[in-house]
Amino acid sequence: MEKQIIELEAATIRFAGDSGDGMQLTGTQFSDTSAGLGNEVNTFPDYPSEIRAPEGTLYGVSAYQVHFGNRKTNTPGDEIDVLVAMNASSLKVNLKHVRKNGIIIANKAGFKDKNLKLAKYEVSPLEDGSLQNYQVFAYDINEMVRNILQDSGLSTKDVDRTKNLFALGLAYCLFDRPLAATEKWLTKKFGKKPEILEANLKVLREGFNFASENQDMIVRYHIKPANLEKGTYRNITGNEAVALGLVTAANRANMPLFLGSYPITPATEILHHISGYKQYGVKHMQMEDEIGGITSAIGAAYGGALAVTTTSGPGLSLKVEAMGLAVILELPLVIVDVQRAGPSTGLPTKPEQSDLYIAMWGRHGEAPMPVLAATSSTNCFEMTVEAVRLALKYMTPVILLTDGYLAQGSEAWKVPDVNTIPEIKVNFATNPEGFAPYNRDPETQARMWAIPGTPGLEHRIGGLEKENGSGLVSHDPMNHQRMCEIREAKVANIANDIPPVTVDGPESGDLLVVSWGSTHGAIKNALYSLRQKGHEVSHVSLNYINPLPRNLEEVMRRFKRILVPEMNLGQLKTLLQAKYLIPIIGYHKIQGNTFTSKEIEYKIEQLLSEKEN
Amino acid sequence: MEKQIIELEAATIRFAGDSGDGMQLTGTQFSDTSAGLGNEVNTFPDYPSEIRAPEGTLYGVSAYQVHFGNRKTNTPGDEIDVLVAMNASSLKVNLKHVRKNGIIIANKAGFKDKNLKLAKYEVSPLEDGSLQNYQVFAYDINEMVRNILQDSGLSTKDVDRTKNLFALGLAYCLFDRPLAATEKWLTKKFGKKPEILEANLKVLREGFNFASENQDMIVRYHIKPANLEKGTYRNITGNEAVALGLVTAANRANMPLFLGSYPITPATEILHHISGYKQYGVKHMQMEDEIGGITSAIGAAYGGALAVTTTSGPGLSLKVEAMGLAVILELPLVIVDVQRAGPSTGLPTKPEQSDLYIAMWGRHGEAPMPVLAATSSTNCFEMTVEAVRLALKYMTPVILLTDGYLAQGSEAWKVPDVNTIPEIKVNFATNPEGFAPYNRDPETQARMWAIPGTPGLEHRIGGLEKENGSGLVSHDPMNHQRMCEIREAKVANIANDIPPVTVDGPESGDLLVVSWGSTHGAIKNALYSLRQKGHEVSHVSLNYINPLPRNLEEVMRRFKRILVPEMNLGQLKTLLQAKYLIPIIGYHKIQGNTFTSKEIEYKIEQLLSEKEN
Amino acid sequence: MTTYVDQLINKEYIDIPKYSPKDFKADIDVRWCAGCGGFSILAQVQRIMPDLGVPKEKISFVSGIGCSSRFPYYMNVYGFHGIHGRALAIASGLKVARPDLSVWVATGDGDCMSIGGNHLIHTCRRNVDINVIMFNNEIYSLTKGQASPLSKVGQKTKSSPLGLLDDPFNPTSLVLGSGASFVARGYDKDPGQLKYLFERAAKHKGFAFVEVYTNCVIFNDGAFEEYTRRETKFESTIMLEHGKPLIFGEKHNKGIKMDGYRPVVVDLDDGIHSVNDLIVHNEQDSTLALILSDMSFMEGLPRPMGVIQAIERPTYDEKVTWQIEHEIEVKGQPDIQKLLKGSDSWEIN
Amino acid sequence: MTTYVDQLINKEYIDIPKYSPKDFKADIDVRWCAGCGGFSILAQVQRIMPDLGVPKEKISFVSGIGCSSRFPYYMNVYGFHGIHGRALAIASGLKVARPDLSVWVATGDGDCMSIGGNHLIHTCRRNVDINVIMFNNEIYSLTKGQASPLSKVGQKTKSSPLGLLDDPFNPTSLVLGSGASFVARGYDKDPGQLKYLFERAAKHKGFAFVEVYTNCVIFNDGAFEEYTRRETKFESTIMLEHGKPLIFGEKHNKGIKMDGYRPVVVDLDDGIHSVNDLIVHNEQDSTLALILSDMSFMEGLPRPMGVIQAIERPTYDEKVTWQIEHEIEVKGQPDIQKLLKGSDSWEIN
Ligand SMILES: Cc1ncc(C[n+]2csc(CCOP(=O)(O)OP(=O)(O)O)c2C)c(N)n1
Ligand SMILES: Cc1ncc(C[n+]2csc(CCOP(=O)(O)OP(=O)(O)O)c2C)c(N)n1
Ligand code: SF4
Ligand code: SF4
Ligand SMILES: [Mg+2]
Ligand SMILES: [Mg+2]
Repeated sequence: MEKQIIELEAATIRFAGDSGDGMQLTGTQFSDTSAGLGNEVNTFPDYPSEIRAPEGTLYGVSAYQVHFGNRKTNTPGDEIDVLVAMNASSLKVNLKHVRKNGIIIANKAGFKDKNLKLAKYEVSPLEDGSLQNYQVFAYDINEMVRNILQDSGLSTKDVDRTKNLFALGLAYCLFDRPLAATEKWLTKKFGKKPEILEANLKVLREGFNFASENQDMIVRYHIKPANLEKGTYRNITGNEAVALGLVTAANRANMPLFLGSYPITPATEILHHISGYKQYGVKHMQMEDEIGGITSAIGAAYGGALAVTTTSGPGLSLKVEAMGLAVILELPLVIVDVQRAGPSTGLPTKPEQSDLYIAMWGRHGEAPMPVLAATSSTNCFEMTVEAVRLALKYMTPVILLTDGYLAQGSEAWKVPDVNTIPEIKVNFATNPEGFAPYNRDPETQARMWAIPGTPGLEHRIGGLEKENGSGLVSHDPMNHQRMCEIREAKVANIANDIPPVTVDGPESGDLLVVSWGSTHGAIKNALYSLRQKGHEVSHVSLNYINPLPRNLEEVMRRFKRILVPEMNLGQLKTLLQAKYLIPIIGYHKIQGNTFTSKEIEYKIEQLLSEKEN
Repeated sequence: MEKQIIELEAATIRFAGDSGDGMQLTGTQFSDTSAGLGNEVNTFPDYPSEIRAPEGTLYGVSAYQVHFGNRKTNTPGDEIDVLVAMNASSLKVNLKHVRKNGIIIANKAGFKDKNLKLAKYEVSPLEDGSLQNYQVFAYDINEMVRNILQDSGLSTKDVDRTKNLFALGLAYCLFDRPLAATEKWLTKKFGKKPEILEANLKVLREGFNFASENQDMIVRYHIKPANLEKGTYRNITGNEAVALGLVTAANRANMPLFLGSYPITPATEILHHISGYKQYGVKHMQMEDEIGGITSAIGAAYGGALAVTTTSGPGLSLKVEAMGLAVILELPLVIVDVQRAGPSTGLPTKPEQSDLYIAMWGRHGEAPMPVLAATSSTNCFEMTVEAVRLALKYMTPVILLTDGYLAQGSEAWKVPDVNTIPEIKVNFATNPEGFAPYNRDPETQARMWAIPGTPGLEHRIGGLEKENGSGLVSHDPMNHQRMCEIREAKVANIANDIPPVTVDGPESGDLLVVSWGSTHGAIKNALYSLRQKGHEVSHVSLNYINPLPRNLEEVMRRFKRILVPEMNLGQLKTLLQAKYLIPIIGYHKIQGNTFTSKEIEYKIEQLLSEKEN
Repeated sequence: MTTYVDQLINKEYIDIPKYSPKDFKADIDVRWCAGCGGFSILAQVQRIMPDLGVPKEKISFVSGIGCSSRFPYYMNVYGFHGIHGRALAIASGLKVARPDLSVWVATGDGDCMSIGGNHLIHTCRRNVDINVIMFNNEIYSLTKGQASPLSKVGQKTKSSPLGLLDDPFNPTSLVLGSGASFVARGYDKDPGQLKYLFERAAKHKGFAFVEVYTNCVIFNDGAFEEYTRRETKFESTIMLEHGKPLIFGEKHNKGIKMDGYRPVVVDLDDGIHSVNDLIVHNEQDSTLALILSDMSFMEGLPRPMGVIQAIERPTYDEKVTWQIEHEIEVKGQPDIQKLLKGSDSWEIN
Repeated sequence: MTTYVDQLINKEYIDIPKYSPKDFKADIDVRWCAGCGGFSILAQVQRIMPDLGVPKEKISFVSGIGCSSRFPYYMNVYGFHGIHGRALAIASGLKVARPDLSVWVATGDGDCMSIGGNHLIHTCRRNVDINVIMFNNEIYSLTKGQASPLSKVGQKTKSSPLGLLDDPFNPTSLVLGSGASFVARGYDKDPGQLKYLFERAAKHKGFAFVEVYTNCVIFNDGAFEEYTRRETKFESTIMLEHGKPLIFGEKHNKGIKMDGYRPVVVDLDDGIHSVNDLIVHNEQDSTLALILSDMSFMEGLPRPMGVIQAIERPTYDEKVTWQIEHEIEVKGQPDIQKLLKGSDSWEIN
């Protein structure tokens, strides 16, 4: 049967089902296969905050979305081209994101009366015509896999568990992808259980075959490989990128790594990864609380380790006092904050960009600190290395902001050659002659770092104000003013050591979009689409928030209007207005999820049209 | 012998000596006597951070300064008219603040070789001519009191201890003040030890007599009573004013008061006072740490108490997480932060205004909170009552900022009639009909307050985002946006419930000084002096920082230039620029002490002359 | 003028409605995993509520964060889902402000003993009259499986994939060492005993701590199997009963006696030992409580279940009330105006 | 490539200089009040330093905030004056990062047991090899006289002017209940014993906790008089010695025996009791340690001084090192490039 092949630049597929339906695994396989074919890939897992929500409920839906294409995908995609819905609740929850005319593959077995009731449907949406704007393919997948495996000897429970692979096979066929990678993965996973392996492979292939022979499903989508640089690639989440960034930076600095941390969603995976790196000499302590996390790290920094603490909002709030200690001690320390929706416990599994205020200003006294932000899951790696570089070079705590969206989403990542990453030089003081712990490097203003074990450099430091140079406790008024100014200038001076911003789009004009952190991707996609429509809009994406890049003000002044979309109520806006006195148009979405490209696009079009009036 | 009487508007005397010399007591007596005469009075104690620093050392100097006059004194005074120096170190440390031609009364017994060495003098300043710009009166007070009390039968130690009273007597004579108040006080204090009482009275009187008969000391200063309103007056420190404000506000709200706290300088006295008020039904818990302090208060607020927590910088940093909880719970809570010099432990006994950032922005997530600031020791009382009013009316945590300078300094205070302080109305929910904990008052947006023990209103609240109205946990995206906006609007809306700013000086013009908190007094005095020189400068003093008074922007726009002097590196400046995009001239003193009036005066003159060029 | 709070505090109840356990069920789905040990605790708490002798509106549950800390949502009384680790401080403030309330805390082993450790030990010491149920599943469940301070050495968890290095607390020793007045232990699979322990905790005037071995089917399934499975539990646990000798074993043929200062197991059938040699449990003996708690973690000795200690002493919250009453008695009714005036005022006329 | 830190960790010392106590005095005035108990502690610490067998640069003192926490400034070794309550967490990170260092913590009763309580109990549990000297003056001194968690019930302090309501901790019970491996108590006025206890703490591999009764002449003068004054100390204290029976009294005529599970005082001259009835101290018996610690706060019983418990078990910091060594042994030398590549990479050509 002849299939109709449609070439696409990019597409988004979402696998959705019950928590127990294996959707995370299915999505990961689809993503890996696509990436292996040379596509650009962005993914996002979306699961309930309950550990195991009751079966079939609306709040128990678990989903995994994959955006893949022959050009930079930037986000996990806002509109779903293909939704795989394993039950009624997963359809209900996700339908609003499916594009008009999009494809819905539904497992009829998940649309029984019980399921409909839990999903709060009166009538089955598969039957009441409400899906007429979509291409719906509904099959009883449970029945199909039972048929396929009727002779397998497996229990019904085991048989039913394979249904996600049937759906995956179907999806592979639809997008014209080979089964090989998943077959290989299954073989590795179930190598020791041949019956299970056999059954899984069979179901996967039958899913593929069913689709290829099916009369209704005549469309096939084809997405060419992206024009990727040669090299080794892997998928990586933001959290893993941070963990790897830390080990890599420690290696480049030739220093031992120490992590003091306490579990908290969505930052915990950094701790998970690091705790497995013992082979790399990495030490970690899961402390009793976040205060212990950061203070143990400060102790380790004092001892000469590359010290790190990782957390999310509530934990960051608890670290505030100790962050001030790190500032006055002028010890290097990296604080990673994976932002989630607040205030307080808020929406703990949802991303937000609302910790900028606390990162900038959340300490008693004058306690300035560099603040960096990662803009994508893979960028987490680079910014982590950068945070380490600045901390060590300037003897200062540094905050790196990521968020739940970057942390748990993944992207294809070109694995860097470690040796191409610049070395980070650390100069420990060793010479007693003229040594004083607060003598400073004339260029960076970094103080000397003398660590216990170094003969002749015994000295005392602490949280009291100290005399510049000697480091002795000092109550001298002018010294305090001077030290406050030095600490501020030291951080401000970093502006000379970071790249100036680059403008994506015309260098001047009517509208400049300034973003920070993870809104990057949605804005990039919006601009792509706007340019195709002939609009010239420019974009600056910030990785550095304190200090701001030195050319930012000048760049901003070249535009008539500045739009700052943020997942908060205007935190970067406050900062930019305070610094540059340039009025900012804020665009504030605080809904526990990121902007869609469409939202940004729409907002910009609105602004452009206002202009025209 | 005829004395030369000089009439003064105001004068400043500073009693300085060793920690053990009783200077705090001496100063307090002088202040009480002056206040009792109807003078305006401001005082400031200045003692070492060590508990008992070694005798005679520079860092062991303890001092007490009294500024008194026939007009509002506003500050403890920046230039010292009369310095009482009980030893060499106390002269060394304080000399720089004595005005040209000022009087120095020195106790020669404190200028022996040992003292000079400890004070790091090569030669005695009493002998090397270095004090020629001052009127120096040096006597061996130790010897004099030994003579006076040679028949008293007291031990030398006890005799020596009276020397501060000799100095006090001298000072009383110099300023033409009666001894009666101090005599009364001594009688009360030593009623049970007649020999000691007798000796003290005798020394006090002999000090007075010595001065009145002394040939050298021919000048007498005379300061008329101020034009004070009729009424009952007392001296009050800022910390006691806060404590009394809390009890008073609880009375006016007809609510039980609960304080959860942890000791920290310079806030601890609030706890000390409150812990003595058991008779007033006040409950307090000294918790294990600051987190316990605030969370116990939140628990008490949940139970229907007027709940308060008090602290200083490091403690505020620790409370950050729980402050966010109070925001999302929308429970009333008063957080008093007595600011001290940071970052970290910093200069723990010195004042600073550097907790504005953390008060405004120091919480993860969007967690807005009203921020108030007291401008003088007595104003602490009013702003405390105001903080309680706003917390209860708007169901919100409120931060009140004072500082170590206001907290420990004292002013004469006209004791208010409790019944003239407006009642604070609190409406607890009692009706189960249609009850939901996040139903809101349409005007204030305050949610309903239903407390345990109320039948039929059983409900659950917590730190997770909740549905507006029902208060049920909600992950709905639009609800989260709405709740964040409501919480922000609720606080912003308070602008309509607070007084607009008033301008001291012309309503428009070249230069407006905007201040917040304790810089108030020095600015007032500077403007007084500038006006006498014919300069027209205006001043706005802020008690409300979040929200800012609704007419502030408009007022600021009526001036060409805005000067904001702050004891930090520009925190209010950041806020004002971010809000109004009006450029601010910052004047930043961060030296562990306040601005002197002279510094402000000089700065303003400089600005005015720049203008003229 | 009495305040509204005073009115609530002093309200007298003539007859409290006859409740059934259902009256304490909140109208909301319980969102724990099927098979979670929490269900058993919830059921027993709901069962004892009707007989507390306390009107429903006077009961408050406070919690921190964790699977276990969702508990208050499931109880149809006043509930406060706090922040991680702070339940006991919140509850302390609540109880001191409102001594009329029956205050309960539901907490996890992480919430209570990791981040909340400081509030725990100080609340024990102060003896604030709060009933604490610690859901011990020896894991952080809500955050999906990291080690808790009660996890076992060597345990592989998400945050200790190569084996946990930390030695765990002995939780009952920790609270006894901190001055807890009532300490007990039960487990999810013995609902009858749980009910008894919760009743005892409720009756105890003062701080009451009940540790409950609570199976987490997802992240630490079977952690307590040895103590809860029919095949092993008789040998691995011992049920404490006040005034009764320490006998255990499926056939009741083993006992615990003191050997010097150490408890040891003896065989009652060995012809040498008899019941008279055995330790007789005494809930009011603080030293014995320490010994029994310490024994919990000793190799070869059974783990004591039941009430380890129950010694009443004045509670913090009642002392606060007494001090206020005493002050008013001694100094008279408060006069705010006098307080404001202070002792060193003067008049300007 | 070995790191600088590795070089320090692995540096071998052929001969350590012969130090005298003076070498450990920092060139700075000690800013405690004349008569402060802290001086005695400082002197004894400086006395034992030369014989630790550790080069000076390998010694680090960490503290929190308080009068006592000024300690590191007075020692001419590496010093870290931290923030209030966090000394043990800072020290834990330091010791784990730098197992080659001799890490000491100087802390007050408030710093250690109030705000620092959580880090204290967890450091005990983990058995990080740190030596802690807790200056117990039963008061907050630096902040001028508020109650600490070790202040006495009824005590009038600045924050309890009407009498303190809180029951105090029994500090040795708290740390024993938390799993401390070495626990001892001494007092400022017995420098000889202090020296011995500090030496023992230094030698103990693992967490060592020494409580020192430290007189604060300003804010709580005489708090420990009963235990330190010549006239009363023999009756009110008992000096523990490993392997020796518990005898005390000016005339050595009183002893402690077990009565059931409780310690009681017996008169050795009563013709009924003899030394053989008495408890024999055993530093390695964890149950006995609990009994002795509990006895400290019992009416009518003398307060034990000396080493209450000294039981070694693997330390946290050495386990961290072992785990790393083991991983390298099993998995080979680290290869960062391999780690970055992960297990599911693909090639684009
Ligand atoms: C300040 C803070 N730190 C960390 C967290 C993340 N967190 C939530 S629950 C939890 C541990 C839960 O363990 P436990 O108390 O044993 O409860 P369980 O889920 O096992 O019942 C953690 C670390 C948080 N919410 N807040
Ligand atoms: C976070 C924080 N809270 C409170 C304080 C104030 N503070 C400093 S020392 C201290 C208590 C000191 O008591 P203790 O530890 O017993 O030491 P001591 O002075 O008695 O030796 C307090 C409450 C602080 N510095 N930081
Ligand atoms: S994850 Fe564990 S503790 Fe949490 S609800 Fe499920 S079974 Fe219970
Ligand atoms: S106040 Fe007390 S503890 Fe502090 S130095 Fe003086 S005597 Fe020592
Ligand atoms: Mg748990
Ligand atoms: Mg103390």
